[in-house]
Amino acid sequence: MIDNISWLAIYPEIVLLVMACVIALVDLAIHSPRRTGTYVLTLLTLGVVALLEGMYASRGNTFYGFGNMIVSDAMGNWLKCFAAIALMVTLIYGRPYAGDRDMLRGGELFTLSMFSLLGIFIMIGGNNFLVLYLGLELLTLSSYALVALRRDDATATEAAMKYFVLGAMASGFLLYGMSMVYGATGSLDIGEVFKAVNAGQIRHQVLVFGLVFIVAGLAFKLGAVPFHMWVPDVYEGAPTVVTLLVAGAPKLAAFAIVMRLLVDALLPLAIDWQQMLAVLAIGSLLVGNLAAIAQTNLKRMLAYSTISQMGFVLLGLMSGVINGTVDAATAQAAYSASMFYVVTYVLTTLAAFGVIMLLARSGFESDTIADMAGLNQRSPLYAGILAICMFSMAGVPPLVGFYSKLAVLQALVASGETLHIALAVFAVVMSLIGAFYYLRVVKVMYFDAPVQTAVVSAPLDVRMVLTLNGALLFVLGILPGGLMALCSDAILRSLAS
Amino acid sequence: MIDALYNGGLHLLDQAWWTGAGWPVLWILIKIVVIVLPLMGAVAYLTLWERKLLGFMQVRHGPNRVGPLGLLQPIADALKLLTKEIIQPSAASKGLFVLGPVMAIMPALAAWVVIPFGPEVALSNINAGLLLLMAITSIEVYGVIIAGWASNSKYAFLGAMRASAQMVSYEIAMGFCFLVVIMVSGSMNLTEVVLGQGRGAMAANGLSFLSWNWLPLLPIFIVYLVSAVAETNRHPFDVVEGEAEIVAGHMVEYSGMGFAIFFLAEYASMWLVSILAVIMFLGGWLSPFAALDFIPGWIWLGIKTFLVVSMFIWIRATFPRFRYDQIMRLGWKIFIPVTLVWLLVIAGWLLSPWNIWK
Amino acid sequence: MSLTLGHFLSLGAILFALAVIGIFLNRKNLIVLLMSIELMLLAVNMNFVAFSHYLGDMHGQVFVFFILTVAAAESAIGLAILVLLFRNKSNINADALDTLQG
Amino acid sequence: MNLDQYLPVLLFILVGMAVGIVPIALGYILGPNRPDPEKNSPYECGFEAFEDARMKFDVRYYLVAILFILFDLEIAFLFPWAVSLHEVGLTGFVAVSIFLAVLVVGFAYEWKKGALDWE
Amino acid sequence: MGLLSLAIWTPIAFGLLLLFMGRDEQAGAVRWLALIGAMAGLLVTFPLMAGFVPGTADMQFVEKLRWIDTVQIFYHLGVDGISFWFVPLTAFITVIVVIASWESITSRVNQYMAAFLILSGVMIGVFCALDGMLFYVFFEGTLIPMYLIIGIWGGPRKIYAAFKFFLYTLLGSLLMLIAMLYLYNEAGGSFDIASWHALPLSAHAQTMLFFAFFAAFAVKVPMWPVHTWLPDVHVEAPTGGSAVLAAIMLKLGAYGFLRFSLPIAPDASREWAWLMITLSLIAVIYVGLVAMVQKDMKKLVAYSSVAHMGFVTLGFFIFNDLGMSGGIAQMIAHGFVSAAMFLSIGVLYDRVHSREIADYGGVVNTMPNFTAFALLFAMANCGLPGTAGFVGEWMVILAAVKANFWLGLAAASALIWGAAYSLWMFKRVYLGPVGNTNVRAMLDIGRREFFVLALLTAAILAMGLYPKPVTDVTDASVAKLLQHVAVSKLN
Repeated sequence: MIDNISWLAIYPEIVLLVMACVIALVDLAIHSPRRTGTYVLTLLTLGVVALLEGMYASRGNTFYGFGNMIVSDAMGNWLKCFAAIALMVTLIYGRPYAGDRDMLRGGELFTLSMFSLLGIFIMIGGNNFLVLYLGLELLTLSSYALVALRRDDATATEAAMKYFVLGAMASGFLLYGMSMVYGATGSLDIGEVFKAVNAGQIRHQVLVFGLVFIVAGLAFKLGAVPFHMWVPDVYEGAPTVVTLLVAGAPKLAAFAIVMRLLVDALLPLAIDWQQMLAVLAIGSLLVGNLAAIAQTNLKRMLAYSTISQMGFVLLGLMSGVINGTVDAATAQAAYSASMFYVVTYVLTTLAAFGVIMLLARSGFESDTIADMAGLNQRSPLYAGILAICMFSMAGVPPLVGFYSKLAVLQALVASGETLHIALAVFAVVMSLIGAFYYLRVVKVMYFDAPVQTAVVSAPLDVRMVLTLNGALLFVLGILPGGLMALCSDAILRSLAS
Repeated sequence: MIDALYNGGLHLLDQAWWTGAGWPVLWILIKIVVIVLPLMGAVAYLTLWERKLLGFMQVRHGPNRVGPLGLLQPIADALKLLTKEIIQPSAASKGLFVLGPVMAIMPALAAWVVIPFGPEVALSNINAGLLLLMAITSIEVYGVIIAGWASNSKYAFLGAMRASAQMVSYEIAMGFCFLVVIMVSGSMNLTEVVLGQGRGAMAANGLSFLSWNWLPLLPIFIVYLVSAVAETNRHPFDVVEGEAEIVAGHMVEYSGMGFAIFFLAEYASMWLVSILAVIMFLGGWLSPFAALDFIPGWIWLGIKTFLVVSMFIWIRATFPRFRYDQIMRLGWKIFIPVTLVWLLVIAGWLLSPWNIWK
Repeated sequence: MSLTLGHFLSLGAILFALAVIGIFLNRKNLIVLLMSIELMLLAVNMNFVAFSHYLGDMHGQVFVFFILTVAAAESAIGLAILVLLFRNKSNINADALDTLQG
Repeated sequence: MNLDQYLPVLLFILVGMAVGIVPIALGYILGPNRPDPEKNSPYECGFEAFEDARMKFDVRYYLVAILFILFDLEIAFLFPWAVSLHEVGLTGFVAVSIFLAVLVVGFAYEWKKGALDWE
Repeated sequence: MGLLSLAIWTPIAFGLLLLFMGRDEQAGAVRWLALIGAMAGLLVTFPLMAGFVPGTADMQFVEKLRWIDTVQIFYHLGVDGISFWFVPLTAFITVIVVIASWESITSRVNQYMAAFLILSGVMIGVFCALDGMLFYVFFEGTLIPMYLIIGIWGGPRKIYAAFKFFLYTLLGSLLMLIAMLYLYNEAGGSFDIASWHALPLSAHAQTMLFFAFFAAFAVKVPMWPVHTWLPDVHVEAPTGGSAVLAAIMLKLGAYGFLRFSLPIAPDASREWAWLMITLSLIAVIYVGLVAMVQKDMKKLVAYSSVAHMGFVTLGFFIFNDLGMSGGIAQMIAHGFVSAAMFLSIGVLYDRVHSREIADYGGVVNTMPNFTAFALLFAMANCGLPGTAGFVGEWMVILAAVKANFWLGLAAASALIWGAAYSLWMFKRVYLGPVGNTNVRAMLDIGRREFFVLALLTAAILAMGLYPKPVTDVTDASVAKLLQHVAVSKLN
C-alpha cells in the first residue's frame, strides 16, 4: 500500500479536495443569495490549508511521495501557503462584487476557485511531468469556467473563449515539449530527466526541440510576449473578481512550474533556455510597458503591467546560471529574487484589484482609469492603498515593489556578464516607462476632480483586509528582509534536495 | 475442411501478391460475407417474426398473404423499397444526407467482427473485443445525428437530438454493464467471457446455466437488457421516432432505400445487442445442462439469441410508450447510480474470500 | 518498409503542425478551432505512444490516458463557452471576437 | 505489435459501408426519379417552412452530450482497472473507490443542480 | 534608538499620524499637530549640534543595524562634516514651511502637512545614510511625497510638472541603482559606502560608474543641460514645495557627488572634471543670463538656483579644500536663501495670485516691512558680503582663481549676473510707484509671516557674519575627502 510519507506529502491537498467536494455539495442546500455559509466554510478551509502549508514550510523538510510523483519542499509549501492566502483575500474582496453581479447564485465561484487552488497546489507539488500537467489543467480548466461565470455577459464570454483557445494551445505546446523530452530521456520523473540530461548522452537537438515547446508553453502561462495575447483580454473581459483569481495565485504556480521544469529538470540545458527567456523577457518588458501607456481601462493597463512584471520574473529566472556553470549561491540568489518578485507581485495585485472591486457597484464596473478620478477626495484610504500599489509596481522605494526589482537586478548584475548588465539597464529604462503609466493612475486619483460622487463603502471584512494588504505593502517596503530571507531559504532548501 | 479450402485458394495463383495479401484478404472477405448474408436474412425475417408475434399477442394473424404464411413478405417489402424514388430534400446537405444511413448501418454490421460463434469461431479473436465493440457501436450515434442534421428539417433535427441524447445516455449504463462483465471475466476478450461462464461450482455439477453471469449479476443483466432496448430506440423507448409526435424522427425525410437502410440498421442492432446479451450473460454457445452438451454450440447460441430477440418483441407488445423525460430519468438517475454502486459491490465481492469467479 | 519511431514522430509533428496552422489561420469558425486543439492533443498522444512503445516504458501510455481525459474535459468546457458565446452574440465566427481590443 | 487480428475489423467496416451504399445506389438506379419542388421541400406537416431548421435547441441536449463525454471517458478509465482487478487488488480497489467518489460528488452536484431534469 | 534615527523618524511618525486625521474640518488641529511635529523634528537635532565634534573626519552618531540579510543591506547611519549641517537645515526648513503654509493651504491640509513631514524625515535620511541601498531608498523615497505635493496643490500645469519631476529624477536614479549593484558585487557583497570608497576599480569601470552617478545627481542638482525640469516644477509647485525643493532637494544631488562620485571614482572624477567645470560654468553664466529675462518671479528664482548650484559643483570639481568647503557652504547658504526667496514670492502670491513681475510694482508703498526683508533676501541671493550667500560664492571664486585665473574670472562674473537679476527684479516689483489696484490693496505681512521671515533673516545674517561653525565642521572631512580623491584607485 501507499506509505505514510506519501500521505503526509499531500495531506493539505486532501483536505482541500475533500472540502471542495463537501462545499460543492453543501452549497446545493444553501439558498441564501449571499452564500454566507459557503463563504465562511471556504474561508475556513483555505485558512486551515494555508496554516498547514505554513507549518510544513516552516519546518523546511523535503520529502517525496507516491514514487517521487509529488514533492513537498520549502519553496513549494510557501508558495502553496501564499496561494491559499491569496485566494482567501480574493474571495473576501470579491464577495460583495460578485453578489452585486448575481455571481453568487450558484456557489460555483467558491467551488471552482477551490478547485483552481487545488490545481495550483498540484502544479507546485508536482515532481513528474504528468502531475504537473494535471495540476496545470485543473487550474486552467477551472479558470476558463470562472471567466465565463457571468453567463449573460458577452464580454466575459468572449474573454473566456480567447482564454480557452490560447490556453489550450499553450497546454498543447507544453505537452508536445514534454513528449519530446520524455522520448529523449525515457522518463517523466523530473529527477530522472535531470540525471539523463546531465549525463549528456542524448542528442542535443532533440532536447532543445522539446525545450523550445516547453518554454513556449510556459511563456503562455506566464503571459510573456509573444505569447501574451490572452492576458489583456482576459483581465479586461472577466469580472474583476475572476480577473484577480486569474492574476493572483496562479502566478505563484506558474513560477513553480517554471522552476520544476526548467531548473529542476532541465538545468543542464540552461544555456539554451536562458537565451529564450532573455528574448521573452525583453519582449515582455518592451510590449508590456509600451502598450500599457495607451490603455484607458485600468484592468487592461494592469494586464500589460503584469506582462512587463513577468518580464522581470523571467530576468530573475534566467540569471541563475552563468555561462553554463552552475553555482549554488548564484542560483539561489537569482531564483529567490524571482520568487520574491512573484510573491510581492501577487500581494500588490491583490490590493490593486481589491480597490477596483470595492469601487464597483452593481451596474458600474469602475474599471477605467477615468473612474478613479478624484478618489483621494472620496476616500483617502483607498486612494492611498491604490497609490501604494502603483508606486510599488513602479518600483519606487520604500515600497515592496522596489526590493523585488532590486533583487532581480542584483541577480542580473551579479553575474558580471556584459549581456546581463545590458539587460539590467534595459529593464531599468523600461521600468521608467512603466513608472509613467503607474503615475498616471496616481495623477487621476489625486490631481483630478472627482466625477463619481457616490460614497465609497465596503463591508468591514473587506475594509480590514484591504487596509492590512495596503499596509503590508508599505511595511514590507520598510522591512523586506524577512520575506526575502524566507524566499532565499526556501529556494536553498529546494535546490539542495 | 475449412483449412483445405483456404490452402486451395492460396495455391490458386502462384504469385507473391496473391499469397501475401490478395488471398488472405479475399478469404477474410469471404468469411465476412458468410456472416453478413445470414445476418441480412435474419434481419429480414425478424421483421416478419415481429409482425407475426405481435399479431399473435394481439390475437390477429399478421402478414399472411405473400407466400405461404406470409413468408415472402420481407422479400416483397425489400423489392418495394428498392424501386421507390429516393427523394433528396432541396434544403438538405447532399453528401451528409447519403452518409447518414451508411453511418447507421456500418457499425451495426462491423461490430459482428468480434462476436464468437463458438470456442474457436470468431472472425477476429482480439483481446480488446469489448472495447472495440463499444467503440464501433458508439459510431451509430453519428448516423442518427448526421441524418437529422443533413435533412435540414425541424422534425428530423429534433428527432435526431432526442435519439442521440437517449442513445448516449444509455450507452453509459451499458458501458458500466460491460465493465462489470469484464471485471468478473478478467478479460475483454469475448471468447474468454463465454468460457469464464462455463466454470464455477454449478457448472461442475452439470447445472452450468446457474454459473452464467445472469444469475450473480442479475441487476446488471436487467440493466443491460433495458439499456439495450433503449439503445436501439426500440419500443417502449421509441419516442424518438414516435409516429404521432415527430413522425419517424430523424428518418422523416428519407424514402426508399435510404429509409430501408435505417430499418436494416435497427434490426441488425437488435440482433447484435441480443447476441451480446447471450454472450455476456447467458453463456454464449454453452449448453445450459451438461447433459445437453452434445448439441452443437452454435445451435445453443442461435436459440438463446432468438429468445432474447423475441423478448424484445414481447416487451413491445406489453409496455406502453415512455415519455421522454421518463426515459432520461431512468437512464441518468436510476441506471447510472445503480450500476455505479453495483460495480463497486462486485469489485468488493471479487476481492473477498467469497469470490466465485476464481 | 517497416515502421520506425521516426515515422510516428513525423506523423505526430505533421498533425501538430496542422493543428497549429488550423488555430492560426482559421478566421472563420470557432468549432474548427476547438477541433484543431483536439488534434493538437492527439498529435501529442501519437508522440507519447510511439515513444512509450519504443522505450518499452508504460508511463507514456499512462500519460496518454490522462491527456484523453483532460481533452474531454477541455472540449466540454470549450463547447460550453462556445454555447454561451453563441447565445450572447448569435454568432460563432472567430471574427466576432472583437469587443476586446487594444 | 501484432495487428493481424485487426485486418478483419477494417475489412468489415468497409463491407459495412458497402452494405449501406450499394442499396442506395441501387435505389437510385431502380427507382424512379421525378423531383418536383413540393416533393423536395422539407416536411412541415403541410405548412410552408418559415425558418431555418437549424435553430437553437434546448441546452439540455448539450448538457447530456458533455456529461456523456465525461462519463464515457471515465468508463474508458475503468476498463484497464477492471481487467486487471486481480492483480491490482485492494490498492487498486481503494484507488478506484476514491476516483469514483469524486465522480459521484460531481454526479450528485449535477443532479442537484437540475442538469438531469427534463421537465 | 540613536539621535539620527530620532531625527529621521520623528517627523515621519508625525506625518503618518496626520494622514489619519481625515477631514479638512479639523484643519486647525492638523496645523498645530504638524507644527508640533516639525518642531519636535527640529528639537531632536539640537543634541546633535551640541554633540558633534568638529575637527575630525570620522563618522559620528553611527548606528548600524542588520536590515535585509539576504542582500547584506544595513540600517547604517552616521554624519560627518560634509553631511552634518544638512540635518538641522532640513528640520529647520520644515518648520518654516509648515508655518508658511498655515493659511495658504486649505484643502486636504492633513495630507499636505504629512507630505512635508515625511519628506523632511526622508531627506534627513538621505544625508545620514552610510549604506548605499539605504541611501538609495531614502533618495528615491523623496519622489512620492514631492510628486503628490506638486500634483495636488500645484498650479495650472501641475500635472506636467509633477510627471516631469518624477520621471527625470527616476531615470537618473535608476542608472545609479545599477551602478550600486555593480559596486555591491565588486565589493564582495557589501552596500557599505565606506567599503566602496576603498574599492580599487579599473578606469573603465570608474568612468561607467561616474556617469551612472552623474545621471542621478546631475539631474537632481540640477546641472545644465538637464535642469529643464526645475523651472517648470518650481513654477507649478506650491510655495512650500518650491522652498523645500530649492532648499533641500537640490542639495541631495550635490551631496551625492561628494559622497559617491568623487570618492568612489576619483580617477574618473579628475579625468572628467573639465566636463563638470564646463557644465558648472555654463550653469553659472548662461543660466544666470536666462534668469535675467524671466517674467515669472518663481522661474527667475528657479534659474538663479540652477546658477547657484553651478557654483557648488564648480567648487567640488576644482579639487581644493577652499572650493569644496565653499561648495558646501554655498549649499547651506542657498538652503536658507532660496527658501527665503520662494517664501517671499509666496507672500506676494497669496495676496495677488500672480507671479508675473509685471503685475507688481511699488510694493514698498503698501508693504514696507515686507520689502525690507525682501531687500535683504535679494542681496543674499546675489551674494553681497555680510549675507550667507557671500561666504560660499566667495570661497569658490577664490578657489577658482587659485586653480586658473580665467576660470576664476568667469566664476566671478556670475556675481554680476546675480546682482543683476536679483536686484532688477527687486526694483521692478518693490520700488517705484504703486503699479496697479491689486498692489494698492495689499496688506503688509502679519505676525506669522513676519516670524517666518525673521527666522530666515536671522539664519542668513548669522551665517553671513559668522560662518566659522560651518567651515569648522566641514574642514576635516573635506581635507580627508580631498586626500582620498588625490590617490589613484587604479591599482
